[in-house]
Amino acid sequence: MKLLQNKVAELFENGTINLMIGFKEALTKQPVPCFIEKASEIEQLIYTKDCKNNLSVYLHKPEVKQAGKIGILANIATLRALVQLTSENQFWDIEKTVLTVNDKEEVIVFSDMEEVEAYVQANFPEFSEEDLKLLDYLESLSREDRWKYWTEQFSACIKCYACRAVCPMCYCPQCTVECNQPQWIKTSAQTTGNLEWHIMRAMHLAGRCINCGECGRICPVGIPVHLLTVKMNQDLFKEFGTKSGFALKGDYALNSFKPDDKEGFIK
Amino acid sequence: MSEFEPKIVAFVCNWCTYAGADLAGTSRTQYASNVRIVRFPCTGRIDFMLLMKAFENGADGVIVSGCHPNDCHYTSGNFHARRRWIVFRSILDLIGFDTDRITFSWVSAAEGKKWANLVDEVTDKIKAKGPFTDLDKLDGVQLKELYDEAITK
Amino acid sequence: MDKENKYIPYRVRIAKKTQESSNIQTYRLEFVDEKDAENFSFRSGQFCEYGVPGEGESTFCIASPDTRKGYVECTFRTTGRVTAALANCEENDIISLRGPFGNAFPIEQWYGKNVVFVTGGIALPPLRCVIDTLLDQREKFGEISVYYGAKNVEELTYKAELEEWAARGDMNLFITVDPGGETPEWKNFIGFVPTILEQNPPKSDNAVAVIAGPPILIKLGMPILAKSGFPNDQIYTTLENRMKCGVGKCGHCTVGKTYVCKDGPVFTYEEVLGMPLEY
Amino acid sequence: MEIKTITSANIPVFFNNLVKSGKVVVAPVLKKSGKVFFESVQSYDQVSTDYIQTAFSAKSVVFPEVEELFSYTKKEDGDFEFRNDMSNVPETVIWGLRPCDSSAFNYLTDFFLKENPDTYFKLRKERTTLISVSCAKADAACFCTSVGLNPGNVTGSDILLTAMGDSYYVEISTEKGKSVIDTALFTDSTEKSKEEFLAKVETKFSMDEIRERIQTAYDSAEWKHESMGCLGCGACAFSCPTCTCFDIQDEGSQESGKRLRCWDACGFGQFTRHASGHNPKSNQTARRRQRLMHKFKYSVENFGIVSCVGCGRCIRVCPAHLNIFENILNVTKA
Repeated sequence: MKLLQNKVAELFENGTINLMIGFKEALTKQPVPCFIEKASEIEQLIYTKDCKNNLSVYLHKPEVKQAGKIGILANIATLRALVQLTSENQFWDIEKTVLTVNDKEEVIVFSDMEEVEAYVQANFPEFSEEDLKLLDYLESLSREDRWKYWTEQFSACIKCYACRAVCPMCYCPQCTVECNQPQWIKTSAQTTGNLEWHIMRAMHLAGRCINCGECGRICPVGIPVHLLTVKMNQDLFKEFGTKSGFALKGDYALNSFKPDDKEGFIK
Repeated sequence: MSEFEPKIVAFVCNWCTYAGADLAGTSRTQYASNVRIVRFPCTGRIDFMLLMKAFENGADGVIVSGCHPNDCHYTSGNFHARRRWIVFRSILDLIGFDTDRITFSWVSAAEGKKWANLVDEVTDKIKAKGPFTDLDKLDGVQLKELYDEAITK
Repeated sequence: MDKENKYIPYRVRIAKKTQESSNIQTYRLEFVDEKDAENFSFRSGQFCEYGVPGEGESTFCIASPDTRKGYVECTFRTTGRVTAALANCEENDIISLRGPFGNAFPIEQWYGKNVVFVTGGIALPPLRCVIDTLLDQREKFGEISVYYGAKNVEELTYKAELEEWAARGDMNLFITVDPGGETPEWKNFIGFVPTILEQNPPKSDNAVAVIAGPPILIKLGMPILAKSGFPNDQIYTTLENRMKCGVGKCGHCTVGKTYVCKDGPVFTYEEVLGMPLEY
Repeated sequence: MEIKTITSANIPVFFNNLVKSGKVVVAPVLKKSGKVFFESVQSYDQVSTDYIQTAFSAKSVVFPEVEELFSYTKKEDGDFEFRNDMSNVPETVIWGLRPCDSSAFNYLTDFFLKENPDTYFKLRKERTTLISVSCAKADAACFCTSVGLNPGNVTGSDILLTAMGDSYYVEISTEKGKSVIDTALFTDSTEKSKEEFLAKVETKFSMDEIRERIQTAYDSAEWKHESMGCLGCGACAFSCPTCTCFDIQDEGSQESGKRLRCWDACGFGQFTRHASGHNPKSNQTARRRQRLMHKFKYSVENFGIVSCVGCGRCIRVCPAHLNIFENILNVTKA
């Protein structure tokens, strides 16, 4: 911890950053995001295996952008998000310094995004086993039971849009759900609209979702919404060999095609 | 009571399938009248939300059709569309939506006969399945219940 | 409003549709149910929720004076889903109306005084209601001055009425368009409303000022009026935040602890100064 | 106030009798996700007893997520017919809400009924009976004692139950409470104090300290830092027992459909946006400030009540774990 704090202190001193986004301890054992604007606050900075939040989402926030030079303490999901977002040209207006702590508890300060890319490719995360187990289970059900499972899940959705808020890939200034001419998605928190909302969100994340699972983890009613995108990521890799958040350059899966893409359902 | 007549919405591209349907018409090919055709510039323009809206507004089945691969008027619209449908279909499948109610097809401007057969086939299939009611009973529950049984340890 | 359930609207028929400009229209609305017409009364400055069932509701001030009974007029610019649906309506169509909501201008307190109106763009309608109320009892007031501006000549609302007012000869009119918005035939002022107001300051003795407009005009205009000698409690404005319910419940229109819909929309500059800058 | 006792063994009997009487009984139920939700239940077996706080409050019983204001049909002559039928709103008992939640109902009642009484809320509230259960446990997010409440306060409840070993201490505050009591099961109370059976909730701050400083807190420079983590979702507002903001939306066609009142949250960027595009609360800092100032200052000015009840839900549910009491302490720092 001391190592990390010293490193960040150094970055503050030599003027590389004037805002550090990291983690601090909180009421529960789950560390929470913290924002360090003064060197005197560095003491609260920690990094553990339980640091789950994908902090890259904050790089879209105007209040954060104002700081100009931003340091970000990234877990692997965050790094992946940073790679994907860079490939989508999202960081043209900020200067950022990326830090991570590796398995050996060494602090790494990346000098550019290429280094991040190399690190991500060397440490590319697998799908979580828990998610895969649940997906397998769902796929073993009959279609009617799957429909029942998901519609009951979505009936609990209250449309708080926390899934959208925590998603680093959901950076559109105006979301489809806010368009009302036409009203694509019903605004009331009722099942049909909820279902459409989650399908729409998954589709708009196709090939872009970096699989951090934040949407499912923070859902206040506990809907495993991330399963939709996990499944999609699996499919995209299987069908087209693409991985999101893997390379700085390259098209995303739905923005590109191969003339010999295979499918078995078009007559 | 009269036989169930399904409502089928067809989203078709302007250059191939629409022309194909036109050909079916001009050559006086008889086919089921259950289909409502919506013409788009290209299959690449057919957003998945349009399909959702069609079902929400009472469609019993949907046909999506456009140019054969390599025939797209805009060179690659149908290739993009194809990838989109692959992903979309798989998500719908995971959710348990009845994907049999959506039929994807390539129908060229010369394939009036294929179009007529396609519509007949889909109409028969949807007739056999009956009206689409999956979305009807979803709304209006006040205190929500989570479905438990599925998440097993 | 006397209805117990404030969410059930009245049904009103569009008796007359006037196209003020390409995207601004004025509707004269008459109640379908005669009982509603009898029960409905309002005062100048109040607003209503106008709606097309299936599309939603929109908030506009009542644009006709409370001295003219039997109908309600509203003027609105087409901007979103609801206003587009309203604009698509034709004469004799029926729409929904809830209201009136909010407080009103204390016009009785202005008897014998000079009244200055400062407004811009689509904010003339809420003041037109007050101006017409005054004109209907012209003898009770001193000088009436109107400073009104819009982006361009096309966007000036109530063009016919502006001409009528000019022809009356008992009003001072300062009509302006933003620089670049004039046409070759334009004879009036060119410049932003606050500039015109500063260059032609109104006399502030025995006078009240009423200002309405986009938030920026209110924010710039009120200090100018105060500087020209109007006491803070003699400068009135009508705020309009986003609103949904109209009865101080939905929370959209709050400015600090104040609900614009039920505590306003009419405020004095003094009251506005006590509020956070959230309008 | 009437005080009685009931044996723990008789609690399920009392509960099941409520169900049998034809009332809808809403009680906390543990879900597989590990969260506890209020839900309509049929028997006491389904009710969770071991929870600190439910994930969501019970406000949806009187102020549902989606309330149908009326339905409309366009007739052939172009005229509309508006229909609003509330007759099927059932008599409901909310069981097991915490004392903080029941006092939230007090605020809701003031808010909805004092000025421009709300027809829908009024009817639902009239048909709702609150049977609260005192807290025996608390966690680090609980702070009811800081806002002038405590784990055993009776405010708002029709009946408050406090578990005392093998019996329950029963405080009946209202006629409505009396009317659901099944006299055979209840005996007059022995004079024990319930205090020792209540959870100890740490006081994070005292309202007395804050009351004065909150007056000028609007201008505090800390707001920006304190709301830096806020991502602008509606989780806090939707889980809050006293948040009342809503949106009105039409669903259906222009021919027929419904006008609905749906929960809305002041944290959403679109919440205050004008049609012109101008947004009076244009950033998350302003929106977060509105939420907190409303709870601790504006509602005191408008209704004389601090509208935060210290249930701690917003802290538990926040994706960024923003902590409301830390925030409020920091912005009122001297």
